[in-house]
Amino acid sequence: MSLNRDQIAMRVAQELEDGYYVNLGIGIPTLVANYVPSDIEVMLQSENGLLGIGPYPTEDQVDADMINAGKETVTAALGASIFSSAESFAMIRGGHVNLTVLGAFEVDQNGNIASYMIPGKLVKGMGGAMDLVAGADNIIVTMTHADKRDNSKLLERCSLPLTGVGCVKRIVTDLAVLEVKDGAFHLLERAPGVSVEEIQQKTAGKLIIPENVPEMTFDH
Amino acid sequence: MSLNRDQIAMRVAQELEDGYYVNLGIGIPTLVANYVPSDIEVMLQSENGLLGIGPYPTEDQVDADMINAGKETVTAALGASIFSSAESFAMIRGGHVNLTVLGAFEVDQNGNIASYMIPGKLVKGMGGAMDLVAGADNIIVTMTHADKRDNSKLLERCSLPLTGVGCVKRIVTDLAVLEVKDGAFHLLERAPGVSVEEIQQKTAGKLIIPENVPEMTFDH
Amino acid sequence: MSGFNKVVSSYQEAMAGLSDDMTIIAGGFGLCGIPEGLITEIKRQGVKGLTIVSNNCGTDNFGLGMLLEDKQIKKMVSSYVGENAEFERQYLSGELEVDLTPQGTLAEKMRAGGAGIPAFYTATGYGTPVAEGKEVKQFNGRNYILEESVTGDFAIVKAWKADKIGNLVYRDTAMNFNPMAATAGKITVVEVEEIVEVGELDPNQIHTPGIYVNRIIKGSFEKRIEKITLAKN
Amino acid sequence: MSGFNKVVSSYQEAMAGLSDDMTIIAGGFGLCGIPEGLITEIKRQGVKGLTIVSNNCGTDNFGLGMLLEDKQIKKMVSSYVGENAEFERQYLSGELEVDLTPQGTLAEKMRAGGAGIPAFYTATGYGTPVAEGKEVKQFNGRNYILEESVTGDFAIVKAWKADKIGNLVYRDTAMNFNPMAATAGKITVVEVEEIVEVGELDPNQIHTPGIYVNRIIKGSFEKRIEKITLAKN
Repeated sequence: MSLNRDQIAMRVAQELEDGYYVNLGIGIPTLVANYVPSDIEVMLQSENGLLGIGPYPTEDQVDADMINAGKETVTAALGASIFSSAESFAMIRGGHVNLTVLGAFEVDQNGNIASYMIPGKLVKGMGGAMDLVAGADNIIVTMTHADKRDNSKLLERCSLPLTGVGCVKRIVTDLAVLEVKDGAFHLLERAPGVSVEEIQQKTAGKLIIPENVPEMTFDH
Repeated sequence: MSLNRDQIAMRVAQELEDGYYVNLGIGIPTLVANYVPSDIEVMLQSENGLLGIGPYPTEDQVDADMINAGKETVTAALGASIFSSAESFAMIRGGHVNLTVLGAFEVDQNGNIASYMIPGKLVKGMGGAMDLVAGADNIIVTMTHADKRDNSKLLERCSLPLTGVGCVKRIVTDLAVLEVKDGAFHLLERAPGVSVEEIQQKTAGKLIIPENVPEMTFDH
Repeated sequence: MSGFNKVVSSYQEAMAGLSDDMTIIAGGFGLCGIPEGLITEIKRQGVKGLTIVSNNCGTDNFGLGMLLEDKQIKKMVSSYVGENAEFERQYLSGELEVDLTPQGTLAEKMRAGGAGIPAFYTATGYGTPVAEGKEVKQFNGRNYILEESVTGDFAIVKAWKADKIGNLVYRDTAMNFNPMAATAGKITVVEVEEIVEVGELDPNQIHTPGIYVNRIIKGSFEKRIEKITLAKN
Repeated sequence: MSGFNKVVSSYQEAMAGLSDDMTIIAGGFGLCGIPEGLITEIKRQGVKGLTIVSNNCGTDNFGLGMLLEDKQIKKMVSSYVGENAEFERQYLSGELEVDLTPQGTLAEKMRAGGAGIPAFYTATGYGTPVAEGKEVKQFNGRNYILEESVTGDFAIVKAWKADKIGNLVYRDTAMNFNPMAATAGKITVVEVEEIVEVGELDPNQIHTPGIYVNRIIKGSFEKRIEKITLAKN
């Protein structure tokens, strides 16, 4: 069975380490914050200038001056710091954020990612995504393995305009966890009940399948 | 009679305008702060990260954490701000300082300045001088017109390693006020009692002398 | 400090000198930390052909989005054009020129503009449409593209507090692009919630030193919120 | 916040991992705002062949100058080598390599190093000995030189206060190069006057966010003054 959005987020959360500074993109990545293992702590970076995103505010706490990069009202966590956009992207571009999780339209076997534009259809801009993928050593892409018409999103070569080149190292989809290296997708884990054959069938790029592909495990 | 150091500073102070942000170098330029006309206000920038240099401290006020670029203990003026060296030179390089006054070993008729190094003799480094001369639109150089052996410091071409290229627009020496433009020194004023002949004799670079060269006037 | 008193009393005075075809650098992220009154004044003046450098272009009827209605904007330099149907329409129809710029590159272009750095290298955008026509250079085996800085005829900035000589303090994430915008205008105009006396702000805690600021006006802010999200009980 | 608690209890732990031939980025301007105890620890460890990036090299018997005595430094990247006879002697005799770098360029090289910008253009130094061997490019008719950023194996920083997760506040002009140095080390070690609990520092008033900091140690500072100048009565 393919994972739902929360389950993808739960699996990504297993990649977190105690003391990590993490930037979570909009959509599934945002859900990762709900599944941080209880024995570790992470600090969330918001590229509009906040390190240490707290919970959503109560009605009393709502403050137009305190938003996240998705323009949602938030609070500041204990130990937070607030700074300019230039400082925020100095952090990001300089590789100081330990992990970036973001969505994508397509990823290819060379680690290229397309996530910001579908020409003639969706042209909203890249926001901070290009800086995030260029700056992070450690990027996890979350997305469904294939689109609604079963077209693979894990390609030999991205067809859409790129957000970044050779930067994606790890992908968590509704079907599998994969590593991207040496020009191929390497299958690491499969979703519970999902067959290697289904993953192979929905992966258009080069897929390396080891002898044993364990099922993902969830503590929650 | 040639001007003394304080008189040079007094003449430079006449170039100040109300609301100017000013960077004063070490030596004669520092003295300019003592002669700010009483009807105007200026703020002094210190390149180690202080905008709004106040007076020297009383003994009680001495604080190792509060120094100027000459490493002297100072105080902060009312309305001062304190910032990093990167921010300080963003101000300087970005042309936000209205006037920079600094000393020099040599200046030439093309506005080049040599002020930081005498090879084999004096090699202390340029500190912030190269940034200051490159960043300012408005630079006044103060120096004696000639050295102790009467060798001119206003040259056709600087002989020492340069601090900056084509940046000096105005010079106040112990003998004269000069403007540098179109590849020549233009004599604007002479020190009281100093003859045009003496200035000509002590100026090695091309000197343009107008028909009438007024004497400097001092209100003080 | 007469020569340093930068407080003006009308929006007209605050934006005096603005004319057609000028470039304006604007602070703000979405509707957060935007100089609401200065934008309204630009609309009132009706100048046309503006180039606006701002992360977003407001929403359909608020913030910079208001300037789209009367087609005052010729070109936007932005990282994100969502939340604004008229923006997308004018962009897709070709009426509005848009230079899509990565958010971090945009922030750095403003900072560099204010800091006298004409260009810098960044890995952001290498190999993407953003890199088209730009110089590429390798450092330590990695490819970077050359990005040029940006400055404006005006910068419009929103701060929390200013003293009368232009020292600024921002509040929370309303800081965003404002500090860089403040450095990048030939004329920098700041709209604030409160003007305090000189000496009231701690010199160690000033976000933008007054040297960057030319005019200050006290505004009254609506502070519209784009997405109110609340804690679940 | 166990994973974020960066406080260490000994100087040995603070500088663990330092070895010969490493590059160290150091905060401080003259003797103002220098990490006194960290420098003493480097002297104690006796590592050699160091490259030190710092505006100055202390004085003859204080600050980084102490590392010159035992010839621990191979190369200095500095803007000013005065106030230090041994520094000048080693430099002029060729024992010590010195890369004289304009002060603003040095600050910007550190900032760029921390910010992932490998190089930037500046007018500073164009046409001077500093420009030798560097690329020149024109922007708007003016010549600029390309300067590369700098990073270190270690950064040593002096701050006033830190909370336990590394958020830093500096005091007065002891800030100077420290904020940029803090961003430019693979391992950034900060020596402070006071360590406070998480939450005691105002998020809006933090000069260096904790993300840049790896280790914090509480020091005791002599704070030697180079030139005591007093008001005339």
